[in-house]
Amino acid sequence: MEALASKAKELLTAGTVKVVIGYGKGTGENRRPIFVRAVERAGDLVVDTACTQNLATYLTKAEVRALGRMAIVAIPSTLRSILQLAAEKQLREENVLALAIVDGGVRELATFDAIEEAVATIPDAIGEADQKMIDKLTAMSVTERRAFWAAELGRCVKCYACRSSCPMCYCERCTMDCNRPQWIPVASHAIGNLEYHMVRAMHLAGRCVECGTCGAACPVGIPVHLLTFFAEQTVRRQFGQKGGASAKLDYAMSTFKPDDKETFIR
Amino acid sequence: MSERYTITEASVGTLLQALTSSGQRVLGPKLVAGRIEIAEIRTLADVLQNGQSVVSAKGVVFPKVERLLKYRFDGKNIALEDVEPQAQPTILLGLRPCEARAFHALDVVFNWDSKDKFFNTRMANTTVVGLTCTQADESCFCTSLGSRPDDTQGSDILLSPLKAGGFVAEVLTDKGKALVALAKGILQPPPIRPDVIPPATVAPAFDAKNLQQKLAAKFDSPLWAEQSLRCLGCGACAFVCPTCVCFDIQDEADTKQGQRLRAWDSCGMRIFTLHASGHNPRDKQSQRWRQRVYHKFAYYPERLGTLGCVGCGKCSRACPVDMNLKQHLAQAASQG
Amino acid sequence: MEANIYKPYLMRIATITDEAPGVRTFRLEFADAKEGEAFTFTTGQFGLYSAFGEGESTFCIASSPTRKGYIECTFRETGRVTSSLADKDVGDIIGFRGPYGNVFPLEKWKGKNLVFVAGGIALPPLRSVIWNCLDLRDWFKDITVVYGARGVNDLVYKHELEDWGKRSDMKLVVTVDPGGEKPGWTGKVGFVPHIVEQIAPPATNSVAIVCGPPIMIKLTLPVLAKLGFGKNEIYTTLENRMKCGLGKCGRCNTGNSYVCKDGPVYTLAELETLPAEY
Amino acid sequence: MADPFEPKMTAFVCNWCTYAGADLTGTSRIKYQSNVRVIRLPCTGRIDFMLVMKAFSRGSDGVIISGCHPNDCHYTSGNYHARRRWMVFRDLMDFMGIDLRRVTFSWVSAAEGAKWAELVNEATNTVRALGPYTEVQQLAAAGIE
Repeated sequence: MEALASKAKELLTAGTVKVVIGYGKGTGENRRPIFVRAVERAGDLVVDTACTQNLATYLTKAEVRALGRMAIVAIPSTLRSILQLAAEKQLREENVLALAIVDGGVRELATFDAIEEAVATIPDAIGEADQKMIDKLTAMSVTERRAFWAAELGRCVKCYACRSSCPMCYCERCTMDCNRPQWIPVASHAIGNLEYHMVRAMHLAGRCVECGTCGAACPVGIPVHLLTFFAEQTVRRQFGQKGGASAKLDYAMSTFKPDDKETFIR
Repeated sequence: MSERYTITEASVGTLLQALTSSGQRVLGPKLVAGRIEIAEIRTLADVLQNGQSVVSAKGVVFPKVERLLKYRFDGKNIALEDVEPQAQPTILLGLRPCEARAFHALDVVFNWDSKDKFFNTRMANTTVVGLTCTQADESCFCTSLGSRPDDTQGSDILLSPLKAGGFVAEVLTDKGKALVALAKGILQPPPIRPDVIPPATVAPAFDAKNLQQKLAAKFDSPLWAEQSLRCLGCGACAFVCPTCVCFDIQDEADTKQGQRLRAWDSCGMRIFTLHASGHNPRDKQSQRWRQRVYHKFAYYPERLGTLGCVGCGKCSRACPVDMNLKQHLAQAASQG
Repeated sequence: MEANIYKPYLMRIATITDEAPGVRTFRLEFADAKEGEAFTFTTGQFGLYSAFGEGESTFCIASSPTRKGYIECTFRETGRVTSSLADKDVGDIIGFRGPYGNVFPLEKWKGKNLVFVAGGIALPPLRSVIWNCLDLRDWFKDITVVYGARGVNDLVYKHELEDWGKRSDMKLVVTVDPGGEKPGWTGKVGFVPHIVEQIAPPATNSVAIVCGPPIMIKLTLPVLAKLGFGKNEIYTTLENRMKCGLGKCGRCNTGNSYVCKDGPVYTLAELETLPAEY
Repeated sequence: MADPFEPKMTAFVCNWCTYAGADLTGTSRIKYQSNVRVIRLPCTGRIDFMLVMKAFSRGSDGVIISGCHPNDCHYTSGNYHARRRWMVFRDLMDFMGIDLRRVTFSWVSAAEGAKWAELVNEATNTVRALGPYTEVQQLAAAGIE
């Protein structure tokens, strides 16, 4: 933690960055995103196991970008987000500097290549509980799965916290907000919720960095991250490519191989 | 002077049975899969004495999606069909006093000028049995808004838990009396010196009147941009809120028929005020955050004579980035 | 049984007039004649027009209350509802809720000079009040209308502009932005604020009614102030996004004002007490 | 006695191959089941899973999706893109509880009139045996008070 504070001080003093996006103390034991712009606030930065939110969401926010060059306290998923955002031309190397939290220390990663190298050494398995849940769901009958999601999505109020918290949902105008035609219903009734979450997962297939921030953001506790995890795994399994692995990869869903192998087209 | 009764733990079950068999739905804060939801209360064990539901009970009177109108396409003609809200008689049992007070803030909007029959029908069919809070958390701030954990406002009956088990029931309104009438023989006279569990201690964080005065001069303060820098612009705060009343109206139709629906909406979302032309009167998140604060703490009192907030803290607990309303308001009230 | 405040009147499209590219006027008659007889409104008010299946959209009532038996609305095809409305034919049914909002205080304007300043698609709200004033011509002294649009094609109510131009009891100045003129254009060329400054309508015993795109309003107000119009003598009409029109849905809320209830008509003095969120 | 169940089938087909193929079925006077409503799109690349969802929520019991064989796309690669997308959304729909037995994918060229007839017959028979698909339709009415 001290290492991080002194690193932040160093970067801000030298003017290398204008803001350090990191975690600070929040309500009770919560951690909240903070934006350190003054050297004397560097001590507010906190690093511990409660820092689980992927802060990369802020890297594409106009208000934050307006502050100037950004340093970001990065957990592994944040590093992947940076690469994916870079691959999607949403981020330039000169805009951002990652302060990776590895083995309790801080590593400054100033280039996408350096981040890519670091990411390659980090195991990318999703949490055990999440994998178990996905396995459990895949083992169910389709009727059981339908019932499961109907119950879970029944609580959805379409607050869009999942979308808003996702680092990859940076679109200025989301398809949910387009109404000519109104493709996905606005209201959070059963079909509106199902279609929304299906579209969200589909739009993240091949781009999801599996941070789980969407699921954590859901106020009513719907495991929406399982949908994007599953879509991401589907892409990985079939096309051997995963979101957030490199700043140079093409988006798996906007390309193809003539020999893509499927089993269901007659 | 309100009537008082004692209700023992054992008789709560009998009461629940009496209510259910009279065709009423009993809902209240209940632990469901590790979350507190407003759900059906079947037994005493379901009645949760402490903790706040994630989403408020406002959906009972203002559902997240509700039908306002139906129509059929008939050649060039349209056949309109009026809609009557299907409001099942509902008892909200064990509702927190802050939430009980919230119905007033909804009522002033739905009825300040024209009358909204959808809200009114549902409200008329709802009886609120409040329950004094004996625990609070760091997001609670009812006392900063001139209320307290055992506030009777908004409840038809207020229950206060007794140390020895059971509750003292204070009957406050005609709806409350009607409910008591259903429970004849179940209720007992109150103890002479009721030994209730003391209400929760909630230290005031600011003074609402003072805040309102401060807001008058703070509209252009950089504070709002600073506070909202981490705001994601989602609607979690508004959708869990017991007083947030902003809504959207949406048509859904096929080639034969259609319906007009009302759905919850949030001023924190960018498209809330976005014109079709692309012009947006509140284009920045800081403006939208400021709108949320001002609407509840300045415009509501100025215009409708009541605060648009009850201090329940649900928004703070639901926020994915820990926007703690109490802290932010205290900050606004303490500066300059 | 309480009334459903969200239930619209059914209106039959009686005529459709193409005003400018993407801009149309509907003349609407009540499908139920009895409802039409009971219906009244005052100039300045607006309504929510519905294309069933798509939703509702807010526009002013563009006709004058002195013309009975119908209402008119003029809209530009921009979003989901207006595109659907643009597809409608004569005889089709649309919905209308209203009238909503406050009004232009004509009684207060009695005996005064009136200066109307409008830009582009913002003439429709003023058209209602202009016709209303022309129909009550002896109430007022001089009536001046300054109307500007980007180009000649973008001017709305072209036929009425012709008629107004011929009238001796009013002064009409039509202008188009530089570059928007066409061969044979006899009107002015220049931005609305400049033209207002040029023709300098007298400010004594006068009121100005301004409606147009935000930039036009922003630049016209200082001109009027310079000419001597007081803040209580300048009126405008706001067009915030609305869903209910009833002071409930919260969308048009600006400061402690609901544009749908306290507006859409505001004096400049009133407007200055509100945050600039419109 | 109630009429026996006849499924409503919706087919999303590309303009250049399958639609022409279906045309050939007709001009060749090959008989096939009349349950299918054909919706012609420029290319399979346009076929989004939301079309399938809309079909189901508006009353379809089964959906057929068909276009040009790989390498034959009028727009060179639309069907390759489509295939990739189907490979993902099919799994996702299944994961979210949509009954995939009701969605049939195929390549039918402009010369394969007989294949089209066969495809429609088989898909229709499968769905007829499964019975009406009410689950998504029920969802479409749920959650409104």
